[in-house]
Amino acid sequence: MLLKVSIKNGAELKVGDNVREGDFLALIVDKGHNKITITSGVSGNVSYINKDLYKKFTPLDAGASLLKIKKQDIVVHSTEVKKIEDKLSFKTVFSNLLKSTGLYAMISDNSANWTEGIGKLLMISVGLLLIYLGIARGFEPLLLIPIGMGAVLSNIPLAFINDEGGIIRYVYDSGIKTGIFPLIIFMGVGAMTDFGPLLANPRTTLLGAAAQFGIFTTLIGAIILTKLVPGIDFSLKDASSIAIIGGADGPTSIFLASKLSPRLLGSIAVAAYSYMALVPIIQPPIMKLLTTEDERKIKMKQLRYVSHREKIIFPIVVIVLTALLLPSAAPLIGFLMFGNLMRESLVVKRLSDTTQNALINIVTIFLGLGVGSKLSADKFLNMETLGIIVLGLFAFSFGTAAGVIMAKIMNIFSSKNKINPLIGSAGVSAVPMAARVSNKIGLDEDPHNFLLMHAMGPNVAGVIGSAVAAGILLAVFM
Amino acid sequence: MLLKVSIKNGAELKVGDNVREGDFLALIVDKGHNKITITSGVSGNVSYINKDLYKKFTPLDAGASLLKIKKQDIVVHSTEVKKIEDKLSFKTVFSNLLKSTGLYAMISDNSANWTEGIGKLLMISVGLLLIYLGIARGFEPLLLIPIGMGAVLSNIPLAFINDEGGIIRYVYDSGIKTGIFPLIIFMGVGAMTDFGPLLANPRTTLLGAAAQFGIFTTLIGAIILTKLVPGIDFSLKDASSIAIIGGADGPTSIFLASKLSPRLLGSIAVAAYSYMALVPIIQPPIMKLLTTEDERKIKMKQLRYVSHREKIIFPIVVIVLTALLLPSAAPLIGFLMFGNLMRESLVVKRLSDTTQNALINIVTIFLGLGVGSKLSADKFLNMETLGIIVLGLFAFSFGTAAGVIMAKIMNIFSSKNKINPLIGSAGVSAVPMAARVSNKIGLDEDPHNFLLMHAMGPNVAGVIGSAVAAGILLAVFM
Amino acid sequence: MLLKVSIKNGAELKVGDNVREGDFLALIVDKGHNKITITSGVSGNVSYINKDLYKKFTPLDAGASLLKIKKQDIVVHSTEVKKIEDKLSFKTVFSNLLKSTGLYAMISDNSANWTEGIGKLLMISVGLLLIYLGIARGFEPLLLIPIGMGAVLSNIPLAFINDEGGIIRYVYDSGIKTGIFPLIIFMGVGAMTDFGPLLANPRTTLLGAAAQFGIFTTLIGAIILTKLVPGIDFSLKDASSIAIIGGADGPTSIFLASKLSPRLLGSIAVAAYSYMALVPIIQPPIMKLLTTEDERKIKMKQLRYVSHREKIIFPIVVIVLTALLLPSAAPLIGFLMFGNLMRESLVVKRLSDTTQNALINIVTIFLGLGVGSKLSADKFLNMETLGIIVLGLFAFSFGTAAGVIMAKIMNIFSSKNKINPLIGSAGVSAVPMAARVSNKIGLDEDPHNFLLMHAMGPNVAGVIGSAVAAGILLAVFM
Amino acid sequence: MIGNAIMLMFIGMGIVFVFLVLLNAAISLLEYFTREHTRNEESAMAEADLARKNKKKRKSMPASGSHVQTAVISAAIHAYRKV
Amino acid sequence: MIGNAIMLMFIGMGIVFVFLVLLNAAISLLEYFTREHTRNEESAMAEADLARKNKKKRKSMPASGSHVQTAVISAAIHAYRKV
Amino acid sequence: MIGNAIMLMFIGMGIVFVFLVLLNAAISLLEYFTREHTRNEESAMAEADLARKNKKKRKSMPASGSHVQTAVISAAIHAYRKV
Ligand code: NA
Ligand code: NA
Ligand code: NA
Repeated sequence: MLLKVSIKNGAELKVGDNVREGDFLALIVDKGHNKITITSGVSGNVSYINKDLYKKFTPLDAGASLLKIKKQDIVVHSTEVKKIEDKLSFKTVFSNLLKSTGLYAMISDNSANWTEGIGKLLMISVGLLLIYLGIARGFEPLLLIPIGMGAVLSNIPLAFINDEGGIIRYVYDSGIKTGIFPLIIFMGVGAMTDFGPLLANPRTTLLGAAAQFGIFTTLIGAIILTKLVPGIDFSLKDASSIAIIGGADGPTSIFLASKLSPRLLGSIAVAAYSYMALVPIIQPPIMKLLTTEDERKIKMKQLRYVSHREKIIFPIVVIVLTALLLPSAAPLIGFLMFGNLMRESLVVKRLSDTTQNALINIVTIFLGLGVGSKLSADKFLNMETLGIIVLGLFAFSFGTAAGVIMAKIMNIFSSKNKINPLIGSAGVSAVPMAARVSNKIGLDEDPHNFLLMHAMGPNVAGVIGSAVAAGILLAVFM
Repeated sequence: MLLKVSIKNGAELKVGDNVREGDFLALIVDKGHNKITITSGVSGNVSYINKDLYKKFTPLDAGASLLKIKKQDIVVHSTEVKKIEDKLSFKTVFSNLLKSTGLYAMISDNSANWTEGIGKLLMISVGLLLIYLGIARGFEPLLLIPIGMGAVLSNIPLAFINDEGGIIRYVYDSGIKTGIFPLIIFMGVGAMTDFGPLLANPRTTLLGAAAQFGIFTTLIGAIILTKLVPGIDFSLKDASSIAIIGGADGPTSIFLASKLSPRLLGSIAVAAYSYMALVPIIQPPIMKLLTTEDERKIKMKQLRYVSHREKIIFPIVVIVLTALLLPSAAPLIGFLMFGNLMRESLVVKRLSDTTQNALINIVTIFLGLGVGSKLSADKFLNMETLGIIVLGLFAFSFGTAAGVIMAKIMNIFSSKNKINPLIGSAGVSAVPMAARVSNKIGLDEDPHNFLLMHAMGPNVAGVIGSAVAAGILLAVFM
Repeated sequence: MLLKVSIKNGAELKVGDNVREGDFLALIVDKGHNKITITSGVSGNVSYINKDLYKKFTPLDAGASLLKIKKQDIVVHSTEVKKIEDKLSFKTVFSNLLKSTGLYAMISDNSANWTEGIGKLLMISVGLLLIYLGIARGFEPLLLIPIGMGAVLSNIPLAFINDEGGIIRYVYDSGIKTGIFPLIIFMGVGAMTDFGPLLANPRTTLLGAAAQFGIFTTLIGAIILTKLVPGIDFSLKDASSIAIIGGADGPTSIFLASKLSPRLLGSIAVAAYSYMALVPIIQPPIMKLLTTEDERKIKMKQLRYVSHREKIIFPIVVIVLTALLLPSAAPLIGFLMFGNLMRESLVVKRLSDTTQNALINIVTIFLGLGVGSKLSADKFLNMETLGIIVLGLFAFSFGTAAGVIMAKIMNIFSSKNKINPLIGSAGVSAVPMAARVSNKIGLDEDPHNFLLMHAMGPNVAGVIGSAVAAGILLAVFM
Repeated sequence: MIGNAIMLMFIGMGIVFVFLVLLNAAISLLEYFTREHTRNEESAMAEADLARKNKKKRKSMPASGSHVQTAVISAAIHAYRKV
Repeated sequence: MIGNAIMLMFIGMGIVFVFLVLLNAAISLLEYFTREHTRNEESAMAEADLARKNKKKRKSMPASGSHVQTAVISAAIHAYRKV
Repeated sequence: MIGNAIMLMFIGMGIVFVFLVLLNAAISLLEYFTREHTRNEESAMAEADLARKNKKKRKSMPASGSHVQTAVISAAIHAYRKV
């Protein structure tokens, strides 16, 4: 089964070492770049090691015996620190230090596996590029700076920041693998979001629904790419994770990818946040192409007053609806609405404030670092990432178009209270960027036509819509 | 031993699957609604599964063989994602989605076990009721809103928010089971509390002691209920956890219950916070009944000035006393006093501020969610919860009465510096609500008699008193 | 092997109890005060216990059989709470309570092992001393108060705050053993540090380098002490951890000690922070001794303007340099520079603010508690701690001297743009205390010569310098 | 697999629409049942707003013979006389 | 079991009282030993308070011939005349 | 072991110096390559500073016959006439 794989990172065991059940023994990489972790099934003593095989980058034959462990029923583990009594010679120390430079590691490991050598250098550059985009170009800096830094730090050779015991690995395992961080972010987003515009004009939920079309067409696109392009091999789960980029919602994308396709998490998160930052560039041409000047000038009637009571009951209604119809979306929508309830209830201001500030900020930093740690050369520098980037663009474009077209369809059926189709594009979420784009294009046509608040309706409906879409995909595949 | 129990949640294993020691195999519920988790004692390969028995809601006979595991000494675990290559038929997907609606799950599971069906619906309603009480009635909203939301989210069928791997389960396991969250809350409470009024009038410690009488009488009450009422079966540990409700101190109640009776944690926390919110309704009639008009008009002499030095040394003194006499109360009192020391030392203002704000707020949110997750139908919708609610009321009433009577007794022995017995009721803690009640009743009799600062003395003494009581109960039962 | 050791804390098992693999069985202390934890190597049933041996403080002979466990392949664990049905007699309860007082435990345990009796009392006093120094003497109160409180709480007998399941143990295991807390603190320090003065006068990096001389001379000193003083037995790893005190950088010291010498962590952290607080007392005499009045009056030319762009690129440059040359320093320097990048990028103000406030404050509290938990009598009350205190003083003095002398050497080679040697001492880090000391001594000579900003250059270079030194030591020993 | 993907699109978009249409309906019901309350709240808010604005006006434009104005005037006079 | 519960009540309330009576005593001792310091601190605080109040007064009534005072005086005169 | 410690000192201090000398060089390069930008930013900052100061000056020193005083006076006169 493990034909011709290579040990990547020997556990550095010696004969006589104690091993507990569950202890790490070796990490093996097969040809498909899948990592296979070998752990001990017993507790005991290492009684034999095959020194020829048990070292880095050595190909293994099927059936090879790596090591033997003698089972013991009582495991003794002492905190006594073994002292290095043997003399360190100057030459040894200097050569060890030389070998512990990043430069040396990159060059020497590169000969065995380019993803461990030049690949790391390239990924550090990718990280720096993300930081540059965040700072100099203003691309979602709150996420792209931590993600970029996570990529840089995780790819430093011999720093082990993203290895067992490294801080970013802890962060990833405890916050992202478990889905905790995206949910807390969603709680913070809920606490920062005013659903009033949606409540004032509930018809705009339909725009938020239509814009999810981008998600499902992209799913088809991903499968087509798999068929057509060699080097791209997306399963249906992968395709679903990629497709959710079209939801234009970072935490939802990360949550879904961490459940369905952890290996693609890095590329997907980077694509999602990059395209969210590019909304002002991607959407306008599509919006103009699909609307006439008259349509873009439609003035919508002022939004009605929404009472506090409605705003308080609304999150409860959404949660109940989710519980009845789509429980798999309940974590995402539940935490979003919990945050919103804290906000609107007005009686837990201190909780709401902390959720909107300290809590979401702390989690954002670590979410970014953790996501960045998935940007490794073997997972990122391949055709699939290219595919994801192309598909992401499609996802956004289709979602935008679907939202605009939906608004036009709705106008056919209602003669009064026409909807300005420019607010349809805001249904992709990307709060509040997409709503601002709608507003700006509207002002370009008519400087007195402020669409911002009208566009916030589909915008926040889009957040719910993509969480619903994520719930559906989870329900199908989990 | 496991006669006629039913598998509630099969682990969905297939023959050939890898199993590690400690992996979850099945969850079985016995007639007493105790959940029995079956985990593997070995690592290896599933070699046989009894398909007739190994499925949901199937009664098991004693001695039945569920599955066999072939032990392996090296366990291989690959991250390779298995692809779903088999076609999903429209009918299958649609039926799967239908089965994954909450509505369907409630109805179908209800036939097997009402606590999994209608029970969940009822518990969601209980959660919504708590949220309503928090928002509309102002019942301790900082806790009841998160608790209510925790109950709602945890009881959504098929959302698995409170199951292994779900966020609220993580929160409960890491924050409440370990006792960390209540202790951090206590640290925050310490940082927010001014013990000055107690230092200015140390005699009021006696009132804080007397009010703990409610705790111990309730303990007796719980045992009596066990004898008299069928369906109520409290052990001494349970009774102790319930009795601490009379301490009128949320974190202390949660801390103790999480150690002694986790199964009752939900009901106890809900009862504790609800009655704390009801202090202004429960206490006044008792206070008026036990005092004469003249007593209620007693004016107390102004509190002396308390120096910073005293305030700084006080927390140290309390910790040393606890260390010498009652170490089991040291976690609670230690963290309370640590928070207070940070506050009073004046040299670590930034730590004190964060403890009082970001930290306590973050922990409050997650404490609430975690506590709410214990509100499940099988644990909450029974006679015992009813018993707890009745007993909680008793606990508060007895504590209030004992505090007032103690003040009257103290007045017998001291002719000058009489104590207004109205401040005795503040000894139950419920800071600062109980002190405000004392003040209000005092003002009702004499609009110039401000008792607030005088009542703060027994009020904060009550916090220490109930932590001491909790320590005693821990020392007896742990 | 385990000749004449004693069981310190029996797991209180009975015949028939279930045991899972990995469960705690006993804690044994050998003569070297090393704690040896014995855990079960199998899952099963306890079938035999040697009651003569399996109790507290009983000497064990090699080969003694403590208990036997019958292996079971399926482990059943029920949440059913076993009820205490047997009557509690008044006498038993009272005697149990008496035995659960701290006073009793100290006295009774003292006879078996003084570190468990009077030792705990002494360590509580040490904790109180640290708190006193923090509050009354202003010695780094942000750290010394939590550390002192950690020492107090951890040494309360029978409170189990620092034992398996205790809150401070959780804190230590999850935050300090993993290295997470020091790194987050470093991130916060980075977000609070302005590297502008270093960028304006990059030559001062040399001063930051020279001051690390204190570290490496102290390393030699520690080894000499080992040779000369009986009762002191530092390995090279220990010596390295002690030496880093000379880096005058708390988080770096804690990070290194937690990796190389956890047993000395408490003493090292306390020494590091104490001496950092003593910088204004230790440094001036050395600085005056090594400089002439003329040198102390040297006026340095005003620092040039540093652009935002430089400040943004600087952290990236430092990270890249670290990645290429010294990856083992990458966690420390990476997080320091990540914090600084968030600060200087100006586009993630909310993340930077939270990092500088809520996050660093929360982590500081728990870091302190966790460090304090390492202040146990058996690890602290010995010659080694005394040695560490002496060595720490040496480390600071040598570092100060080396910085000053380096400045004088640099002045030999550059005729214009002379450096005032007083800023050399700031190279030990201890930001910003050391820079303030330079400024003060300068003002003493010439009231118009403000050296503060000039001294900030070597000061922040010293932070990088000691992180580099820590990285070197990690690279050699890990 | 493309067949599966297309099917997923239809089912997925269907459910998204069903969910959000139901949400639309729920919001409308919510509006309907809180209509009375909303009207009251709105008018109360409007009144409060008006009251606040008036108060502010009074504060910033104390033109109606208050003592502040008096002080300003007399100060001015005093300054005049000084000249 | 009721016997156990009653016993727990006596022991429990006993210890609670012992603990809090000792705390009472400890606080009294604390007061006694810091008496001197407290007195000093209190008087220092009182003085500081007084100083602050005076300063404030002075600020709000800058009696040293400033233009604000002038304004106040003239306002007073004006008010007089009005009478 | 002392031999090891001495060796560690030489190697350690050597690497510390190499690292920080390289950092020195890197910073100098950084300064060199951003020289133009720094100059521009500095002058832009100086101008902005100047503008801000002027604005402040105007605000805080209206004593020199500025329009604020004028307004007060004229308001007073106006009020007088009204009387
Ligand atoms: Na969306
Ligand atoms: Na209480
Ligand atoms: Na340093």
